[in-house]
Amino acid sequence: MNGPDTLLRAVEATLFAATEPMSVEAISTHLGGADVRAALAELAAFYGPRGIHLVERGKRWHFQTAPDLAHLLRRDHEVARKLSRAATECLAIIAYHEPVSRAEIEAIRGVQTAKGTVDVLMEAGWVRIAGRREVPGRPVIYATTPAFLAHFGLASRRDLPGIDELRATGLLDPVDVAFDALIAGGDDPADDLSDK
Amino acid sequence: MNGPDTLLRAVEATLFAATEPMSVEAISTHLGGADVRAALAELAAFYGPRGIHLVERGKRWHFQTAPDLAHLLRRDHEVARKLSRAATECLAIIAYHEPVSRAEIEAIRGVQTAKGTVDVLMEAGWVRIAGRREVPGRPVIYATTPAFLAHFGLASRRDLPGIDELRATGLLDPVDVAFDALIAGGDDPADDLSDK
Amino acid sequence: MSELALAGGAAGEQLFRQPAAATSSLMLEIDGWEGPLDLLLDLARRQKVDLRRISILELVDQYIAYIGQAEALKLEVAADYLVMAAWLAYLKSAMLLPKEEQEDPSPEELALRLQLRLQRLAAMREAAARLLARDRLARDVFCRGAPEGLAVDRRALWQCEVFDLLQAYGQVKARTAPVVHMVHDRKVMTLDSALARVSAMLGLTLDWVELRDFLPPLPLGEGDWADPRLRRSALASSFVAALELAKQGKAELVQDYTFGPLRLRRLGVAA
Repeated sequence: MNGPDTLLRAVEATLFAATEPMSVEAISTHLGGADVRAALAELAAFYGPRGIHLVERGKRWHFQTAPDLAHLLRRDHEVARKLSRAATECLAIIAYHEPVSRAEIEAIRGVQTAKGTVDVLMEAGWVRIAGRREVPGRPVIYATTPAFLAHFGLASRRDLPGIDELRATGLLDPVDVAFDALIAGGDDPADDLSDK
Repeated sequence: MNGPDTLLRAVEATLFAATEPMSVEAISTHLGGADVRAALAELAAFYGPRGIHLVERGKRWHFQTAPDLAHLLRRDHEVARKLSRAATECLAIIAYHEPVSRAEIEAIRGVQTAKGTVDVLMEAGWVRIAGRREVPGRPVIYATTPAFLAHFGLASRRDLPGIDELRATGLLDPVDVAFDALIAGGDDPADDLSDK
Repeated sequence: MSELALAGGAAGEQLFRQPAAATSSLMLEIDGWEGPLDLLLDLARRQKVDLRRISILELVDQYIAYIGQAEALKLEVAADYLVMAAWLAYLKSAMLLPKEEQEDPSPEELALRLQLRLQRLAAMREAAARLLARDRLARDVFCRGAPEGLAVDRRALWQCEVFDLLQAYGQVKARTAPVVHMVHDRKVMTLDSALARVSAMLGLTLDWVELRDFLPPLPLGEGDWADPRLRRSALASSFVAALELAKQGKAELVQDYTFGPLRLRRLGVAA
């Protein structure tokens, strides 16, 4: 077996040394404009069976340890601070509905959300302000960050657990929309629901 | 080829995630007392041709990027920049009069010279501190470097044309000075003022 | 219904086991629910059926019973919970009415909306749980412990050619060279000497003499007087001397036409 070529080694070393996940563009820039896509794919495949994996999270690449070795590594690493239930729900609502305003989060949770709850998520680097909704009051809307995807091991939001199913069953639609859809369906709502 | 075995993968992941180089004993303890020597040797050999190396330093093991790729970690991004007029004058004065203090440079230039101007010349590697003048205040004196001679293709400072030669080429002609000042178009305000 | 009501009751009994500390523990428990919808969802889950098939009537009974118990202990129950209890009581009564007497929006619609809300909250709660169960960075998978880091040093590559250097030095020298205005020592005929010469010559003759004739004749003007610049100076000085003599009344001047020859003679001869 020949050794890996120079570009492959360079991409490997660059990502290995990087303190943050890197986009394809950033890697390429760092390596003088080389096309690194093929090298990334080759490296990801190469490391597939190893103790270290090369993964893509939100269009950014980084090395991380293989998930199945978690039990060996966890002990000497500080366990991430436990999120409150409110924060967890908030995070899930933002991730599955983004971009979403605080009022929309509250409509789903049926309870006021303390300002600190979203702040905790922003502080963790998982949630960012994604602008304002162009409706009266111009509320701030929130979305997730690449760091969120990286933390939860998601290549993109499409990988959110069960998101396709939730979308298909209309569970990501607001109650009004879902209600109107049911009524428009003309069937007995209960039947319609129970078909699932 | 089968994938690497679990112990190998575990050692690989452990060293990857470690914040410090680890001794054989520490790795072994971490992995429930397994004998990791063979795994370390195998990993070191495996990574030999790659962009990452597993190395032993002072009986402790750690991953590092391949030494031949070290230039990738710290890249010099060189931006070509034209030396300012003030700096060029400064450099010329140092070359013709070395060693000179900043006060002497100012006296010759007839203009105040910012500290940064000399710093730029030192950064460029053309000027060095050549000691201190043994006068009150003991000012730092500056001289040119071998890199200066090399850059300007001079065998020695004696190759610099003398005043008479400069006059012969018209470089001392005040008309030229006035014209150049016009062309320079306020490149260096201090210089422009001094031309008045 | 009874079984489900018991389930709710059991939870209540657990809570109220220690009456002394009841105040704080109940509030704590109410706080434990993230609002009335959360409590409703919890009660609905105890029906142990699909959320789409839950009995809203049973749910309403359980909720009202739960809040009733809390109130029975004379504890403050958060307003949100009481508002929800009142709304559910209204919903229940409306649902028990014959269909034709129902108001708009119909209780079925309200019940369906409540059901849809519970489904959405449940879906998000489940999604959150699945999210948190993933292999999380820094908990299950780890980045490199001690990355070398990538750094880009921006270094200026200064450009300067020999010509720039020499030109700069030339400019410094030219700029700072002392500026001296040299006034050449020029031969002139002073006004005093012109005055003396013209006065002396006027004394020799009574005739009109042209101004130019007062100048030293060229043959005599060997050397310095051959200098045309000195001659012009002498002419100018002689003219001023003539004016001065005329002013003093010692001479008179005539010029027959513009730019014509200027003639001069001693005054007092005619007189």
